[in-house]
Amino acid sequence: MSGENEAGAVGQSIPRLEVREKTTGRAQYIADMSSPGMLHGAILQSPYAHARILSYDVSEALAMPGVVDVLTGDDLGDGRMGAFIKDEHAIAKHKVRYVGEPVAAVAAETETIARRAVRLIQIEYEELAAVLTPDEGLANDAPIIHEHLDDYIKVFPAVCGGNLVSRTELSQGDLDKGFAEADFIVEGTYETPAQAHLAIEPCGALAEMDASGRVTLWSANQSVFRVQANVCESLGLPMSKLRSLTPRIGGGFGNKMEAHVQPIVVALAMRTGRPVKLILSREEDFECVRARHPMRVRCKTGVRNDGTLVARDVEVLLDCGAYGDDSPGVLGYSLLMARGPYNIPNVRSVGRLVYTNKMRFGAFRGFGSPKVNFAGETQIDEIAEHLDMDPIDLRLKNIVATGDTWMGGSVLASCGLRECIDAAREASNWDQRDLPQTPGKRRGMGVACAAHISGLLGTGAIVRVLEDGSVALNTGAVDIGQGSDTVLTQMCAEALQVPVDGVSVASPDTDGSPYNWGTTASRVTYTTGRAVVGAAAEVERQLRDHAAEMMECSQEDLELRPGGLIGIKGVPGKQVSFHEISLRAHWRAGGPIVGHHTWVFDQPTIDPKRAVAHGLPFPQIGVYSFAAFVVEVEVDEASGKADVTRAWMAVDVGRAINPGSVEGQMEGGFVQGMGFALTEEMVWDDARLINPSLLDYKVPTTLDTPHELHTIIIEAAEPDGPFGAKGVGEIGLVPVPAAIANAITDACNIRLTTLPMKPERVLNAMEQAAHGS
Amino acid sequence: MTEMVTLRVNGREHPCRAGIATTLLTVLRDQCELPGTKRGCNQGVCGACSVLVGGKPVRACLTLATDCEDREVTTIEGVGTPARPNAVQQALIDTGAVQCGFCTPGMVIAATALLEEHPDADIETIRQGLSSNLCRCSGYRKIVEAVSLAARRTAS
Amino acid sequence: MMTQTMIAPETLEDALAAMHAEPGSMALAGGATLVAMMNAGLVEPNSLVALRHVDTLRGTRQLDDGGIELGAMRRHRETALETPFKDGQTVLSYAASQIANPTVRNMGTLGGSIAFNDPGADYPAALVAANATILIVGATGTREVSAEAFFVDWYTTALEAGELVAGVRVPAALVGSIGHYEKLARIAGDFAVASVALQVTWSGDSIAAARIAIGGSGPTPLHLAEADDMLIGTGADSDALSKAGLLLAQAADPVDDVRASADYRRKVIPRLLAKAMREIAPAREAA
Amino acid sequence: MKFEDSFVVAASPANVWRAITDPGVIASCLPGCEDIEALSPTSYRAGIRVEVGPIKATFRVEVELTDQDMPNFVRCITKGEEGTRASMLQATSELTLRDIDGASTEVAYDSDVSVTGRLGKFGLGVMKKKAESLGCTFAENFRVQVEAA
Repeated sequence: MSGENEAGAVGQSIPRLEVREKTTGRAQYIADMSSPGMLHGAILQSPYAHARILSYDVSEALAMPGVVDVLTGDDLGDGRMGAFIKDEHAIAKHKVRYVGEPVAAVAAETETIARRAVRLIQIEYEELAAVLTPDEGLANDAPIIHEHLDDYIKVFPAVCGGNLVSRTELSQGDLDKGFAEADFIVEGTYETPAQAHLAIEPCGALAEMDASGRVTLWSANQSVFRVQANVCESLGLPMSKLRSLTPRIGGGFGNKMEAHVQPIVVALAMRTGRPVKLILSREEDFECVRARHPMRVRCKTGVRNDGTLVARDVEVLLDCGAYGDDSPGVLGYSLLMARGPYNIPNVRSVGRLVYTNKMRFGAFRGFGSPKVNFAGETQIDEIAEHLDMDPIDLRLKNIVATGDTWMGGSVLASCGLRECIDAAREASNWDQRDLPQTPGKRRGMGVACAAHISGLLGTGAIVRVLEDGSVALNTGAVDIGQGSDTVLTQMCAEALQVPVDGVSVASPDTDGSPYNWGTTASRVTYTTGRAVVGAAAEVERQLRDHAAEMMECSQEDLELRPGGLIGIKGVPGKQVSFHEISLRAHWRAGGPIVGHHTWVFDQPTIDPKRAVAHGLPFPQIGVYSFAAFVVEVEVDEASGKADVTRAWMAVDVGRAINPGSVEGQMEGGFVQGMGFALTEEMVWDDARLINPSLLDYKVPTTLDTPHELHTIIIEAAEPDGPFGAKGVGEIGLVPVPAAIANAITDACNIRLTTLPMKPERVLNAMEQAAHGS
Repeated sequence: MTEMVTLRVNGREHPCRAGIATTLLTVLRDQCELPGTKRGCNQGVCGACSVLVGGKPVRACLTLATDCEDREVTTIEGVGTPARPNAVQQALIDTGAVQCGFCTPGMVIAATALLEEHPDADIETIRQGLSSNLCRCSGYRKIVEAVSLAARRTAS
Repeated sequence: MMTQTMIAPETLEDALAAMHAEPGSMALAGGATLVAMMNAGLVEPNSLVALRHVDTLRGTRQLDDGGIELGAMRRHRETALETPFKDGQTVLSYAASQIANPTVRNMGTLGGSIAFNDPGADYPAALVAANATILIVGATGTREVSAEAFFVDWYTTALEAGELVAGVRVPAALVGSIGHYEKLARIAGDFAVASVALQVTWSGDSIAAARIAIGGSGPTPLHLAEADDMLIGTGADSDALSKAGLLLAQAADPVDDVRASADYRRKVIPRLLAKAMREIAPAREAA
Repeated sequence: MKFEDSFVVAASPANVWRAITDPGVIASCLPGCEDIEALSPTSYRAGIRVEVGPIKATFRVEVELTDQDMPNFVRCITKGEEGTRASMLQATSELTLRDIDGASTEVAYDSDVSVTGRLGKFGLGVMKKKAESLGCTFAENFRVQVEAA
């Protein structure tokens, strides 16, 4: 099929649709937008971690020439937003809960004036004792960060109280029996730090109100629909009064999924009646958007002497920060992934999420999984070492396969993990490895496996045939740079056998696009792809109806032909074009051709016959992609600095709709995971984040990144997936810290349990090992 | 206090207002209507604001507008157009090395300057040359390969 | 604040006059450091004196005694690549080639960089190892200060108000001596966690002369003649190296910050010194 | 930022106490202290100039003595800002005086300082070093002044 199709159909590495505008600087991002009469916004951030707001004095700021409006919590109603727990106002109200929290905002004629004016706002605070760690938050006498937590609306059966936001537990089998059957047990405690998303584009928004009082909002986001929901909830606005749109997005990774400054910008636009744009500085973006959760994982695994894993007990403690955001989901997901891709019969994973007076933590590529993966996958290596077994052989002995169940009981309809492991093993020459040895350096190789979901929540697609026979696709899925516009267009083109440039893709718009929960959770290819395929099928049905009438034949005699044609089987010259059909539909019979398909992922996470769940925030989530990574590192003996020199990433994506984009996701995920593993950490001095800048927070450059990044695509087709596809957005990051840690162990005979594995930690461990022996 | 300065950008004269602390980046974006040059960090680290001044790459965020009066400034808008991309841009288009695109203008400027100086740049030279520019999406490999392709194409 | 101006004089005299006329004015060289600090709101100069047109700050002069005089406006890139350096003077080009990244090296200047004395910067230790002197000009004339005396405290130099760095004089290094700059940073282009700058002269199998300076480990580059002496006459064996390294580590006064803890910085000083010696072994064999 | 240090003054606890609660003495010993004014017996207002190379700031602070146990212990809270709230400073400090032999006194101080705003973004490590050196200079000035009295 693909052989005779136009270039660009499914399976082809076509360039991004918007690549020309991006390479030539013409792509428009939120900071590049403007509107006539536009004001500029700026925020004032809280200097306190936890304080009651006693009073505001905005007179001096308002008196400054060029200042049009000052917004504080007093100007807002009681509306609160939150993905799982509605605990957050558009701007701090009554209390501030972290250093850097927006506590007031100004709209002024220029950005410079706005930024000067916020400093003239006087706020009287009563400082309260702060909670800086989850352990402190759980203490009996801890200050309470949200006094009204019990009254907040929650969208899941939250087990909460005090500073405990959520306690979630999953279990299957009999844990005690499992550990009793084990010949030995390994256990450890693992700590991972906050990581900044650091999309190179800082967050921002532009809103304007029309004469009828309706607001149009453009913003850096991962879901125009989540933006609409958050703004309307926090400002008490009917959703019909807000239209949410997106310009090009300069990267997301999770931080643009829920709201950042959009509610503030909408409030300023509504109060002033003028367009308002607010772009955060890099430092503000660091301090008040969101970041990856600091997490502590206790992991205990029971094993038989033949290498069979029989029991695992995992306990996680997650720092929520000041607001719930996506955190209950992150907690639940980390527990769902805690067993790893292994058939361990007796498992319990339990976690607690605790409010602290730090910035809110939220969704970040991997969604909790990279941390439990780091614990679980380094522990597998520890077990292999104990058994004197090859770590890959140990994994192969225990991995899941097609037809097996995931933790909780959902059945794996496709699983290419074994193929991934075999491919990575072969490509890296794992079994005959002969690593180059450089004086002063130690080399090692490590492996880690991972899985990640592709399916959850609701999605739709609308496909229309325009008068000239070209096709218009509208899904509401925001392309944040990962390439979904291109991939969805390829699917649509393939389904209708038209060239890619015969399909236009609409920019998401809450006025005109079908609902899409968001570009997150590696879900767009799978969930939105299914909607596209469904909508295209509906269009094809309508086209066939017309064609049958036009050519006076029966439906069964018709076939879709490449290039936008429907012909009669076996009769080469006998065909009608989409153009002819569409003209007929528009002007004479049947009406314009519009196909749509919406659906919600409805496969239960938990099979009650197999597992028990308490406090789980998502009842329906699943469809797994798999990966096996082999990484080579080189550790400098003088400093303890570890560098990745080569990596092989085998990934089962079901079907690679655009193999080049799959590679892009894997390579980008790898390097972001490498940063998390080796250099990146947000550091607080008491309550204050001390490295909110690119001078102090370091992400890898070209010179810190290996050029030898090999992606190996495995295609274990998912029966329900669009053309067999599954998601690939996050899995490239998930196993990286564990694979690097295992390689460092191989190189230096040390085992690190805390990220990042910075030179200081590596060197200290090397010294300890040297003294110990 | 602001004063009038005339900047020569992409071959055109732009009369602009600039204060002592006004950077070239701000003037390009806000007054010259050239938003292709991006603000990522305003500290000279990320490289998204790279432009050519006198043919050499610099950080527009660390360059004061008033210090550019007699210098030729070239921005991303000046090195190629969607219809006529330069060799680096064409290679990025062809190899799928672009993801979110926010770092891309700076990356194109850095790579264009690099190839100007080292037309036969090998992978290592390119990695060195592009270490000025952060990309959070790609993992760099495809960008480095694209620039290498541009070098090979230019050579042949 | 209302008199903010930028002046771009063409002669050093005019530049100094402008600095003198407007107290609180600052000299603008490449901008890599100063503008970053202005953007962060850390410095707010009343006026700026741009030095770009002052040709006399640009030149490089070979001195009769084998020394080199480098103009303050020399870009890092030039120092890294267009090397007029001989023997151990190359410590400067090694250091320059590791400052930030190619674009910033294309902007930043020697004078601008050292005028700030950032403890993580690369030039200070290299200049001390090269036994360089800093040429300072002011209203009352020119003075020459040794690099060791020039770097005074955290972000503080011997520059008085109204004075400028005119250039740097690098004395001839001993014939056959080797220069090297060993930098440890979290990622490429970051400020140093710690660095070792050195000039070493071998005589057969033993060290005839050595000059070591440690960067990133205190308010100013750390140089101890005693540590240099510990290497002289030895074959740079691990014993001698670790003794000298430990002495330097004990004398270091590094910060505890996001780049590394003070303990770690002290710990790696002897290790970086040993590594630096190992790195120059091939050059030594070639010499 | 937390600081802890101690120094010994060759004077009785009572004399040290008198000096350490005298705004005039504090002002003359504290580097950069430009002026000081007593607002009440337990509160002062002061201007303090801090310089780290080219980075210059003048903080207007108010110091309030919240706990006193003459001549053993004093706790004070310092709050202030510089340049129209470009940076904000807050500190809680405790001084403990310990009689060594009647003629000399050990002064131990323990301070928790937080700076937000523009100076908060400046390297914490160097700021801490600078504050430590200010502490040492203060201690030395204070010792000299009290011992001379």
